[in-house]
Amino acid sequence: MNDVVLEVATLTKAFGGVNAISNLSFETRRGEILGVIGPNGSGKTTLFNVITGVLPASAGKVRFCGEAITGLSTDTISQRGLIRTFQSATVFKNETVYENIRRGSMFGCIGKPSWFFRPGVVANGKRTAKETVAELLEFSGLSDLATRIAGTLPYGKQKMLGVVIALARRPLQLLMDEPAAGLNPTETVAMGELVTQIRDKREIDVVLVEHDMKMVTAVCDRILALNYGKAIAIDIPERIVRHPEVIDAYLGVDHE
Amino acid sequence: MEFALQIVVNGLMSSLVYILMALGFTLIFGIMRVVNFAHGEMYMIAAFLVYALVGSLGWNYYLVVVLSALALGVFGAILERALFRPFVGRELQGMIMALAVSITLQAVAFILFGPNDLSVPRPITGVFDVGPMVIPRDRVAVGASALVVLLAFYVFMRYTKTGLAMRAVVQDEDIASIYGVRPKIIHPLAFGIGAMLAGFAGALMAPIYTIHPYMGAQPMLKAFIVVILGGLGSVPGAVLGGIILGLLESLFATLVNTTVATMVCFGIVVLILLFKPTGLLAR
Amino acid sequence: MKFVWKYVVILALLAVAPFFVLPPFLTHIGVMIGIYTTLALSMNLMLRIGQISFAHGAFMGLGAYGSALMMMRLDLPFTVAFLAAALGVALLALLVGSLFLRIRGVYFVLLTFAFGEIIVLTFIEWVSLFGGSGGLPGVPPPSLFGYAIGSREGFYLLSLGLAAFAFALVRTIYGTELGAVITSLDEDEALTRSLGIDSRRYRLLTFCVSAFLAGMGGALYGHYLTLVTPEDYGFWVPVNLVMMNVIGGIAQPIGAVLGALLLVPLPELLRDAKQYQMLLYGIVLILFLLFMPDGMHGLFSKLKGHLARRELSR
Amino acid sequence: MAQTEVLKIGVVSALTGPGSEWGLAQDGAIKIAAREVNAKGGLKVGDKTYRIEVISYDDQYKAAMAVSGATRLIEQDKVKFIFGPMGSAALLAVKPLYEKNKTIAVIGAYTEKALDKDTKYSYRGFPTQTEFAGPIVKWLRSHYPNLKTVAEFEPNDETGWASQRLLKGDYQAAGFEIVSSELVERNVKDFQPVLTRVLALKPDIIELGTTPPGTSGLIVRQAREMGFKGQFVKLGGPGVPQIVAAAGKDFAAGLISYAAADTTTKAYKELEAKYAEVLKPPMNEFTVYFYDMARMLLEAIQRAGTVDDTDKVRAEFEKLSPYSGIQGQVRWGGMDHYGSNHQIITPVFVGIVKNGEQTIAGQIE
Repeated sequence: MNDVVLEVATLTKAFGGVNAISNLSFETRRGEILGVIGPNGSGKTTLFNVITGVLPASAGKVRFCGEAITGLSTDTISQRGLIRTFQSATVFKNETVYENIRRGSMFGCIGKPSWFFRPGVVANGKRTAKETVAELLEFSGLSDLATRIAGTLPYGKQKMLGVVIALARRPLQLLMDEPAAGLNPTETVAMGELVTQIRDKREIDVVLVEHDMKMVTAVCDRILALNYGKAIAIDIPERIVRHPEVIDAYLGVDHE
Repeated sequence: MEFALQIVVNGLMSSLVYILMALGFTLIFGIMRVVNFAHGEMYMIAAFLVYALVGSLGWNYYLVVVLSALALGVFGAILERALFRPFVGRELQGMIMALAVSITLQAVAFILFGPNDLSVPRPITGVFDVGPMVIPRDRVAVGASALVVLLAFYVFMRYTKTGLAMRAVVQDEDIASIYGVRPKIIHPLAFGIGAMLAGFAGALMAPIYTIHPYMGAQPMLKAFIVVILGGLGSVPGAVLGGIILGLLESLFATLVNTTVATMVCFGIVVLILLFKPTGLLAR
Repeated sequence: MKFVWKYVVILALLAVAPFFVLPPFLTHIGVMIGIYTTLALSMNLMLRIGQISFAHGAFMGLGAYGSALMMMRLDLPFTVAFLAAALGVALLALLVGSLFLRIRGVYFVLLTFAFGEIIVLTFIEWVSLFGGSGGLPGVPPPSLFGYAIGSREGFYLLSLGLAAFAFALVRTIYGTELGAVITSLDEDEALTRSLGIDSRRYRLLTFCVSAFLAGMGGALYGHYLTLVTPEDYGFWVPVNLVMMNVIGGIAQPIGAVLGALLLVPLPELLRDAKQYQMLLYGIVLILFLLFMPDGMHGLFSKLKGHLARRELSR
Repeated sequence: MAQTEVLKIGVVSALTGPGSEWGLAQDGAIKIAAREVNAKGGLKVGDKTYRIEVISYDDQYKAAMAVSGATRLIEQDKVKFIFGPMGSAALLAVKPLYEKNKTIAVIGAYTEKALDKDTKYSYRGFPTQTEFAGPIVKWLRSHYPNLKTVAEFEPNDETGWASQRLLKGDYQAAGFEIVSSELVERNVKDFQPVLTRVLALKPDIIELGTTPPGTSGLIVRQAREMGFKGQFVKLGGPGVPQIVAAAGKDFAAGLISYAAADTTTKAYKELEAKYAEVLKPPMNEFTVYFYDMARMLLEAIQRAGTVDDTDKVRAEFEKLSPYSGIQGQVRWGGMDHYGSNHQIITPVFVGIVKNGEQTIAGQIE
C-alpha cells in the first residue's frame, strides 16, 4: 500500500441538500497520471476544490502520502507537496518570467512568517532558487522569454508558465485544473507532452481534471469518469472510451 | 420614557433625509463601484444654491429646490464624464478621486461664501402639536417631499427602461452591456441622479439648519452608515438602513448624547462589515 | 550594498542642515516632514497589500496619547513610553487585524474608517483618561540618554532618525523575500497561497508593522506639539497619507518620502493664500490622479528611461 | 521725513471655520490701529519712526496650526508682539512659545489656565466669565426675580467646560438652581433630541454660554418651536447678528446676552466703518476690546522707546492702566483669580434683543 499517493475515501460535498460529490472513493499510485473526466456539473471542479482545501468537505476523508489533509488550509496542503495549477493562466502578470519562477521556488521554502528566525532558510532558498529557475527554463523551453513581463506573453505561454511555477515548488504531486482549457490544438499537444515529461523526467505524479478527451486518452495512465458526483468507472483509457455508461453520460450515444 | 413617541417621531423625520442621501450614494456605488466621498458636497452645493437664489435674489423657494436638484444632476453627470470615467471598476482610485473632488468643492464654496454659518429665511415655520408630541411643520414638509422623491425614484427604477438598465448594471455590467445597455450612457446618468438626490436633500434641509462650506461632511457620514447597514448598492437596503439609523440615533442622542449615538452607529457598522459585509439586505 | 552609502551621505547632510543652512521655521517643517514620512511609509505598506486602512489616523492618535499618558501619569522615561505606545498600537492591530483583514477592497476601507472614528470618539467621550475634546496639554518633551530634547533642532534630529528608521525598515522589507511575498499577496492571492504562503499571517504581519510605524509617528507628533487633541487624528490623516503615496508614487517606498516632501510644506508655503490652500491641494491631486497615476516617482523613472515596473493599474 | 523702519506685529488666530468671528475681531482690531498710526506718519519710538506691518496666520481653531503659525511669526518673521490665538486648546499649546521667546502676546481664550502667577509675556485682551458673569447674573437676579431654574448648553471642549463650571458657580451663588448641564459636539445641528429631555425639566432660563452664535440661534429656534416660553441668556462669546439670523427675529426677541460693546454709540459706528476698510463686515463686538489693546500696546512701545526690549515694553504696558478705551476706562486686574495682573478689566454691557437688534439694558463696572 505504500505506493498510494492521493487517497479519497467516501468523500461527500453537499451544497444545500444537493450532493455535488456523493460518497466518492479512489486513489492514485506513485508514478501514475490519473485523468478525471465528466460532463459539466459532474463534480469535477468541486472535487478539485475540496482536495486543494478551497472548499471544506461535508463528509469523508482525503489522504495525501498517508496523512489526512481534509480541512487543512490551501497553503498548508501546498506545504505538504500537493500543488495545484489553475484553469485560467494564473501568473504574476507584472513580474518577469524569471521572477515568477523564482517566487515559485522561494515561496516553497518560506511558507510561514517564522522563517525570519531561521536565517539559513533564505540563504539556501536563494541558492536552490537560482538553480531551479535555470533548470526549469531549460526544461520548459521558456529560456528566451526569461526577461519578458509575464502579462505580455501569449495565453498559451502564460499557461505553460503557470505549470512551470508550480514545478518550481518541487511538488510531490501536481493537481492540474483543465490544463488544456483555452489552448489551441498545437498548444494542447505541447501541454500534453509537458505533462508526460513531468511524470517521466521529474517523477512527479499528476492528477488532471480535463474535458479534452484527445489529451486525456493520450497522456493518462488511468481515467476516473464522474457523473452527478458519483464515480461511473476508473480504468485505462482504452476501456473507459468504450465503457457504456461513460459514453451515455459523456461521449454521446454511438454504440457500435 | 414619556417622550418615547417623540423619540420615534424625531427619528423617522431624520430617516427620510438619510434615505434620500443614501440612495444617491448607493446608486453611484452600485453602478460605478465608486465610494463617493464627494456626495456630501452635492448636498452643500444645493444648499448654497438655495442661499444664493432664495436668500439674495428672493426667488420662490419651491422652484429653487427643483432647480438646484436638476442643476446638481447635470453637475454630477459632468463630474462623471470629466473625472471619474477612467476609474470605473477601480474602486480605490475612484475613492481617492472622490476625496480630491470633495476637498476642491469645499475650497471653492469657502472662497465664494466665506467661513461663517449662513441662514436662509424659512418658508415654513411653526409646529404641529399632536398630543404630548411637538412636530415642527418644516420638518414634516421636508419629510413629505423626501417621500415624494423616493417614490418617484422607486417608480423610475422599477418601471422605466432606463431604470431597468441601471438595475441590470448594478447586478453585472458586462452582461448588461451584452444586452445593449451602454455604460457610456448609464454611468453619467447614475452619477447625475445620485447627485440630484443629494441635491434634493441639501435644498430641502438648507433652511432647517445653517449653511456653510463644511456642512456636507455630516450628511455624507450618515449616508455612508445607512448604505452599509442596508448593503452597498441595494436600494431597499438604503431605506431599511435609513430607518434604523434615524431611530437609533434619536434614541441615543436623547438619552445620552450625540457622541455616544454616533459611536453606537459606527459600532453596528463595524459588526455588519465584519460578519455580513454585503449588508442586511444582501444582494 | 553600494547604494547604502548613498543614503548615509544624504542622511548626514540632512542631519547637519538645521545648524547651518535651515532658518528655524524650515526646521519646524523639517520635523513635520520627518513625522509624515514615517506615517506615509506606514500607509505605503498597506497600499502594497491593496488594503488602504482608514484607521491609521486613530493608530497615530493612540501612539500620541499612549506615549504622553505613560510619561505624564506613569512617569515612565521617554524611550520606554515611546516604544511601549508604538508596540501597544501594533498589539491592537494584531488583535483586530485577524478579524478585519479577511475583508477586502472598499469594504476594508469602510470598516477601518468606522473603527478609526470609534477610537477618536472614545478620545472625546472618555474625558478622565484622554482629556476630552481639549485633549492633553503639557505633554513632556522627549529625553534621550538623560538629556531632555526641547530645542527644535533636537526634535529635527529625532524626527529625521525616525524617518530614516522607517525608510530603512520598509526598504529592507521590500528588499527581502518578505517584499516579494507582500507584493504577491495583492497581485494574485490565490496563486500565492497555492505556492504555500500563509497569506493571512503575512497580511497581519504587514498590518502590525504598519500600525507600529503609525504609532511611533503619532507619539513623536504628540511630544513635539506638547499637546494631544482628538481633532488631529481623525479621518483626514489617512486621506492625506494616501494622497502623499499617490502623488509620490506607490511603486517604491521613496514615493512616500517624495509625497511627504511635497505635501507637508504645501499648507505652510501657501499660508498667505489662506483659502486657496485647500483649492490648490485638491486640484493638484485631481491632476495627479488623472495624468500621473504613478506619481512623481513614476515620472522620474520614466524620465530616467526605464518604464516604472508597476503601473497603478492593478 | 526721517527714514522709516518697519515694526511687525503678528496675529495667529481662527480666521476661518468655527470661532472665526472672534479671530477676525483680533485681526481687524490691530489692522485698524496700524492703519491709523501709519496714516499719521508712523509710530515714533526713540529716534526712529516705524511703519506698522501686520502679519496674520490662520490657525483654524486647531492647536497644531496655531503652533506652526506662532513658530513662523517668532522665528521666521522675527515678530515680538502677537495677537491671538482665540481657542483654548490652541492657546495652551502656544503659550510656552510666547514665554520662552519673550514675545508679548495679547491672547483670547476663556480657559482659566491661560494666566497664572508666572505668566510674564501673555496678556488676556478681553474679559472672561470670571470677570463679567457674576455681576450680570446678579443683575439678572434683581431684574427678573421670578426666574428660578437654569439649563446650561455648552460646546463639548475646553472652552465649554470652563464656562459651564464658572457659570454654574455664579448662578448658584445668586440663588438659581441648575437643572441640567448639556455638552454638545461642535458639529451638531439637530437639538431636538437633547431639547426633548431638557424641556421636560421645565427650566426657566436656557443659558447658551460660549456656544458659537450660529449654533446658539438654532438652539433658540428649535427650543421655541418645541414650546419653550422661558428666557434665553448668553453669557459668553457675543454674536447677536448671527443668532438673530439663525433663530429669526421673533424667536430671538428678549434674549439677554453679555455684550462687549454698546453698538449704538458713535464711537462703535466709526470703528465699524474703519473695520470695513480692512476686513469684510460684519464686525464682531470683540473688535472693541482688541482695538483698545492694540492702541495701548503701541503706546507702551512708544513710551518704552524700544521695539526689541519686550521687558521694558511690558513694564510700560502694565503702567498704562487705567486706560481710556473707546467705551470707557479699562485697567489691568485678575491678581486674586490668577496670581498676576494680566487680565484686562473693561466695562461690560447687558444687551437685550428687541426686534432683531441688540439694545443695551445695563452697564456694569
